[in-house]
Amino acid sequence: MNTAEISTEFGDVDFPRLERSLRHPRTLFSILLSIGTGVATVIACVPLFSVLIMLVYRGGKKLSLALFTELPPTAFEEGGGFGNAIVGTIVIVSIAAAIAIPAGILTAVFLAEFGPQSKTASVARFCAKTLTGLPSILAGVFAYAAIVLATGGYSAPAGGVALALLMLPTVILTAEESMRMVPVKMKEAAIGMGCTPTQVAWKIVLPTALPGILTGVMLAVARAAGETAPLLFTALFSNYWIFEDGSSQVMEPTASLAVFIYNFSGMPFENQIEMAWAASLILVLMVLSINIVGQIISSRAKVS
Amino acid sequence: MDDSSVTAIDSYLAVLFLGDLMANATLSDLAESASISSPPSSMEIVKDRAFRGLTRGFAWLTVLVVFLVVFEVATKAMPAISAHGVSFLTSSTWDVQNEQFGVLPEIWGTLYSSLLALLIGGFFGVSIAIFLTQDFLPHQVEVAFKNIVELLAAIPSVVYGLWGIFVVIPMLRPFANWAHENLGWIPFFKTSLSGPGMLPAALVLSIMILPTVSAISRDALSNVPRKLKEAAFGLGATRWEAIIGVIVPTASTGIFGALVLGFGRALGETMALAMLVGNSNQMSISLFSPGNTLAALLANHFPEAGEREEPVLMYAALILLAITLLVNICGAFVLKHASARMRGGAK
Amino acid sequence: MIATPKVENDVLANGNGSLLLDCNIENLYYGNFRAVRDSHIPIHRGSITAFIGPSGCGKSSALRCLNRMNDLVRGFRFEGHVHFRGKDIYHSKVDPVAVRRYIGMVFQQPNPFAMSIYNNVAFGLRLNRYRGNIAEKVEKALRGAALWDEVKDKLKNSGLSLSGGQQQRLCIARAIATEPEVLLMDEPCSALDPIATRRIEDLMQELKENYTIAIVTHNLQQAKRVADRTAFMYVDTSGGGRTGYLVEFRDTDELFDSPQEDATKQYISGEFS
Amino acid sequence: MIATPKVENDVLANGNGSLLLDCNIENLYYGNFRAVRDSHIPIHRGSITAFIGPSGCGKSSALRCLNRMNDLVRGFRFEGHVHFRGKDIYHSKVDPVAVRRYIGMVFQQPNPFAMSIYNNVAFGLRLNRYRGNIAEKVEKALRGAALWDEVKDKLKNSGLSLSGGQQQRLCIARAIATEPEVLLMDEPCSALDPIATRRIEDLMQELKENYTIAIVTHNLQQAKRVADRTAFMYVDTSGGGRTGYLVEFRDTDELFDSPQEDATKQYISGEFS
Amino acid sequence: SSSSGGGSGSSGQNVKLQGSGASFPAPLYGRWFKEYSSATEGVKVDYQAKGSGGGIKDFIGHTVDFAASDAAMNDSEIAQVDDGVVLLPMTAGSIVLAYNLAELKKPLVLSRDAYTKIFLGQISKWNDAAIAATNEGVDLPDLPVTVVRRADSSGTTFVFTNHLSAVSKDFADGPGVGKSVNWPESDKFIAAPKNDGVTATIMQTPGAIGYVEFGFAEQAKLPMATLENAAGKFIEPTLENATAALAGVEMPEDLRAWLPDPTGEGAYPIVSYTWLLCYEKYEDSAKADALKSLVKWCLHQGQESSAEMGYIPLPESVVATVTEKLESIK
Ligand SMILES: Nc1ncnc2c1ncn2[C@@H]1O[C@H](COP(=O)(O)OP(=O)(O)OP(=O)(O)O)[C@@H](O)[C@H]1O
Ligand SMILES: Nc1ncnc2c1ncn2[C@@H]1O[C@H](COP(=O)(O)OP(=O)(O)OP(=O)(O)O)[C@@H](O)[C@H]1O
Ligand SMILES: [Mg+2]
Ligand SMILES: [Mg+2]
Ligand SMILES: O=P([O-])([O-])[O-]
Repeated sequence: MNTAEISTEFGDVDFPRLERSLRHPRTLFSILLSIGTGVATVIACVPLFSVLIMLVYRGGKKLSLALFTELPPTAFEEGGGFGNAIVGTIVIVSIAAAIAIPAGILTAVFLAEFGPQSKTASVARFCAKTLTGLPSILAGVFAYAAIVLATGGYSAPAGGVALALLMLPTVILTAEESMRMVPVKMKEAAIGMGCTPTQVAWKIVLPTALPGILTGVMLAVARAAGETAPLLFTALFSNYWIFEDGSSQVMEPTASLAVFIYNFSGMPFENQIEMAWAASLILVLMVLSINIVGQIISSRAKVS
Repeated sequence: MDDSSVTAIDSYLAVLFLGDLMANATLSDLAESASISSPPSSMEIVKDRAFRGLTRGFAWLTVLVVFLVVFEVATKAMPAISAHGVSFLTSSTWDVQNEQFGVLPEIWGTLYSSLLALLIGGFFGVSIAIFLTQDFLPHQVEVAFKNIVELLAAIPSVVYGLWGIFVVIPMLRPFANWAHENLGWIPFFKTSLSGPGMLPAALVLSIMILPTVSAISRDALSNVPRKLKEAAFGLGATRWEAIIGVIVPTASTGIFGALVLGFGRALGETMALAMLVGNSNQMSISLFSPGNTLAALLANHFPEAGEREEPVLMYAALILLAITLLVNICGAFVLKHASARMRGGAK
Repeated sequence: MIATPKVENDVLANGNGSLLLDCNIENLYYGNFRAVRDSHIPIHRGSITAFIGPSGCGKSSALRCLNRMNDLVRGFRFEGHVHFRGKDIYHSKVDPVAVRRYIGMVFQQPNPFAMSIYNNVAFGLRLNRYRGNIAEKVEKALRGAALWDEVKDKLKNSGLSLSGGQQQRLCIARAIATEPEVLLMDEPCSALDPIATRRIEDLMQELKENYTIAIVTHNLQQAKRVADRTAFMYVDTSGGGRTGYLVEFRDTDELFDSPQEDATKQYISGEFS
Repeated sequence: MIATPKVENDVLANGNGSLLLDCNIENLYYGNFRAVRDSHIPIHRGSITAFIGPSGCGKSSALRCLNRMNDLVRGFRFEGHVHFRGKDIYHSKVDPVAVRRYIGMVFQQPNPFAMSIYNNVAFGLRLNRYRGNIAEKVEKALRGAALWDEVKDKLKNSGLSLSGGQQQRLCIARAIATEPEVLLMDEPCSALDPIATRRIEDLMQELKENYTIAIVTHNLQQAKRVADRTAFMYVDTSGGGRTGYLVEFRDTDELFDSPQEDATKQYISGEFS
Repeated sequence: SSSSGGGSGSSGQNVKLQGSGASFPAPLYGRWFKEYSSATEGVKVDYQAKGSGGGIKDFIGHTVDFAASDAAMNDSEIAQVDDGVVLLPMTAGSIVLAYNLAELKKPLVLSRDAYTKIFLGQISKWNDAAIAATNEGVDLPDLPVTVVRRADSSGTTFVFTNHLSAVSKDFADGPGVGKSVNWPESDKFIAAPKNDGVTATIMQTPGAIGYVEFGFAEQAKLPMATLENAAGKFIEPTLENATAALAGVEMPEDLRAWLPDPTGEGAYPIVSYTWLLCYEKYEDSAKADALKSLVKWCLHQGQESSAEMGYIPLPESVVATVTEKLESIK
């Protein structure tokens, strides 16, 4: 019968061999690759755990409420905290996010929806990609020239602008990518119902692309929260609270966890170094919690 | 810069920009009273135009920002460009006293460390992305792993720098010494590892770009239509035959984009590199030799640069931007050809 | 063998309604590829017009001209005109968005939005700022699309969680919810079973009293059953290209009973018992 | 109203070939949702078996059990057995990949790969390390799928550049290129025009001589035309769920001419003229 | 003009002084300013260690109220400040050669010849004759010498190269004096940012030697080399020996006193003053007053904590001169 003919053609015996067998090179190959990627994934997690263990081990023992309520200690001083740096980080990163996220998403909407093939888009896309390679220090230098020198002093908004510059390309590019992934047929359906391009973007594309956009935003926020170099030129640091006695000193030098870690990890004093580790741990935990919140938002959005 | 000309999608957009409300009014006159349908109200049209104008404005804002940054850097670099010219690219001294400057070792170091990082980080990043999208693990575990990897992005570079010094270098040292002694004839192991150097820098760098690469390739992979995967499986492909033959090629533009983005990040990384690369004006193929990168040079010298050094540093920054630009141009070129091939428009 | 397009003048004159949508495609290009040529298809109010023909002959392309859906395709070029109530919808001043509010569409492949079933149907109502009872309209539309019983308990579930056939019916419900003046349907039943198909066909007959419907179908029986007039398109492979064109357009009964063109005869006789 | 499954014993005994694929679905779950229950469908060598039934009754689910395609769905659980040549393909030692190598599949929605037309068809051949003349096999498969004439000049173009119908025929070509022993087709013609459909049907008749085919279709005429045996599935909505089950499975002629169950009768009488 | 003063904004009484600059005295300043701020109602002093050069840049750019530097401003820098500059030595410190040779039990003893050669890249192994000569009976390892230097431009480098250039003509003609100099090129010369970067790299690299501020080496428990001074004596880097180095220095009118090679018998050879940079005129007189009282506090109460933290307290005479100079601030 023909079956036999085909079987020989494909180098197989008459009766089907259905059993999983390692002697099949294809099966073996598949299993080896699976193990390979699994191992690669686990290996890639090793550094993370190594860093995290280092953080937990070195920073964990300092954890206490005082870290959140007290000001940074000086040399040979015991105790102390970095409450002002936590508040400062939140303020600076919020300013940066308030600039970069809307700007980035709106740009991405243009790139993905309104004029994906236009010259404007290709120029803007190209610029966004160029920005990804912008050394963080240059973002600081730019914000220094544009804001610090113009306003006459180091300030939280200057830091926010510098960080926004670093967040912007990540937000733009990931948001664009995830908006492009929205199935064309879904957009077609909306257009076919007489949606204006804006309505298509708002009602279909943005909600559908939300999880991807959030991934990008989280990456950007995480990066911004950990950046030191640009803040040294813009927000500097402060050993005092940004909000105190009911007044705010937003236009003053502002503390941030990243600069705190940078300063204190380099001091020759035990207490300071431990503080730096504790601050790193707190910073990572803060980013983690933002991440979790983002994920909850995106999974909620998906259901409704 | 007028882009209303070429494509149909643009004319589709242009109609609203040019079209007057008259046309809509006539159509609405025609509307049957029975119909629920109503033409877009003038409010909707105004909103639509305003919003599209707004997004276009923001797109230009991005361009403007880059232009301003480049302008700022270029004007500040001008004195150095006229003073040092092309020799800046080919010489390798950095002597503030005698005003002799060259960044050849830094250019080499930037490319070398970033390529190494891309090689390592790219491999692991894409592997992770595959592992986390192709149903190897239960969904919850996938999400947990994804979060763990993205957490890597949250760690400040300074911490990476410290981790590199206190954990990575001591771990590498025995291996490096062994490689140098036994395999010293291989150019990569030519020198012994003193401490900071290319390999530790590239290793830490690759971990720093890992989240970017893996998160974006993950998105690209998970967006491959399920039906394609089913088609491959239906033909009797093993999981990996489907992944390699169909899924990865379909997601390849996204993955490539992730790699370019990761490479960009690696080129511009500052603090951790300044702590780990050794900051020495060396140009060596050896993995263990200390070196320097443009970003580390900037980080180390900029905060205290005097009048003489600042323009030179800006010149170096300009070169770094140019390298990034070049990488992106190459990336765009490759992508264009690859996706054209995939769409198969022409022969 | 290749017949020239032939539009019976009396169809224009003797339609059972006034001329609502006058489609005259001289040439339709995708980039350099001419997909359709010389097809004049006038569509009358309150009628159902079917487009039949072999795969790739440009039925979908022609249909998508009628509400300017093709504007979205890069490289698309259109020569000719489409008059909706005497106005050329391809006039440069016309807003394609407004056109599509009046001329709704159901696609070949189901394409529900990534939102709940209820919101999928309510989408168009909200878009058109409908002020009445939305829930009522949603139910009506879902019933009309023969989907109500299956989804009434899970209106909050995502539209994407339905089976293929259910998804397509959801899309039909979504399109008819706003009661557009003209409804374009590109093989709306190709993913449906006969019972659901029959319900959709009945629905078309109902809608036809107030609305005008154009449908692309592969199912000649379906064309016979529902359409008042049928346009038969075919592919002209002379000259190397594969350009679709209108062979014959006339009352359905006439077309099936006494086709005038050889191509039509052959195609129809290939019909299944 | 709801009939219990009824498998005619003589079908088992009197098939025109030996029992090749014995499918017995006791329960089929997606997560907590029971999609199919109690369906025993023995498939004989060299025959064409059709699955009919209303949308959502689990035809696709049942079909996809036959080559373990459902394994890819998260939350999928299967109770029962599927014997291929007497071996249970759900046995823990069986490699689903090997199963699919013998039991090919064509899907409801065309799903060509983002590669050239040629490579789409050659994909399966390369996968099986076919050593013969690949180009020849590709041509043969494309001819078989009634697509050769349309694409012979553009084999290097992407499979995605074809129209929906052409894409589906490409997918059929891809599946038959490796000449599997059993071919599962999930509404393969729902995107095709009658001529192409007829060619595919003819092809099925040809293939049937050497291969065994199971097809899901909405088109009762199609089932009548091509299938030797037909399984009618229906949905049991008692108890709140929507569980599909096998109502009747017998020779096609018998099923259409003298259905034994009320549900079958009703469904078939809804059939179109 | 400086707007970063808190005085400009809030309720009249409150004054905020913002400073930035050298990292070398930063731990001491941090402590002083915090103690002073908490002791003084309505005044807040803040300081950010970004390096001497950075401080001078800020000072010229008027983005701070005062700055600090290990290398006093030079004339061209001073010329760029319209409001005039007052340079005030606040404390002094020593720079040590820290190394990583786990095998050694006793502190390493280095002659002038040996350590200049090390930093000129002319000694490649620890068991080199030049080192062995001053370390008799010590079993020096056959390890390569890895030199760790500052990667950033820094006052510490300035003071150290200033000393080396004073000691060795080869060094003066080669790398020379500067906040960053052209060090020999070799894969055994590694640069690290800031004092702590150098300290950490030395700690992690067997066979490494580098120059860091005394406090960093001490806190990190790194061994420090005993160095030969101008008088030919081998001096350990202790506080007394460093204090002795300051003893013989004349303070010039502008208070820019350099000590490239102190001459005293028991003087540790590498020491330096570190300066506070203030404007001559402040727009806000409250700021000027606050700054003056701050400096006075540091010169008196403050000096008590200097020694405890590893810095050299100012000699009485210098305190008097500085106090006098302080009055020129308006
Ligand atoms: N977006 C497009 N870009 C380029 N060519 C296209 C595009 N859409 C369709 N075509 C081509 O135009 C021709 C007509 O396609 P169309 O989809 O209108 O045919 P159809 O009659 O609807 O076919 P089917 O019955 O398969 O849906 C085909 O040759 C097709 O390849
Ligand atoms: N992957 C899945 N996850 C959850 N439920 C599913 C899945 N696939 C199908 N179902 C559900 O299982 C039931 C049977 O679906 P199936 O696709 O098998 O029906 P069908 O008879 O093929 O319908 P159609 O004719 O519309 O294709 C439906 O209620 C459907 O909603
Ligand atoms: Mg079509
Ligand atoms: Mg199905
Ligand atoms: O104090 P410095 O950082 O300039 O050495």
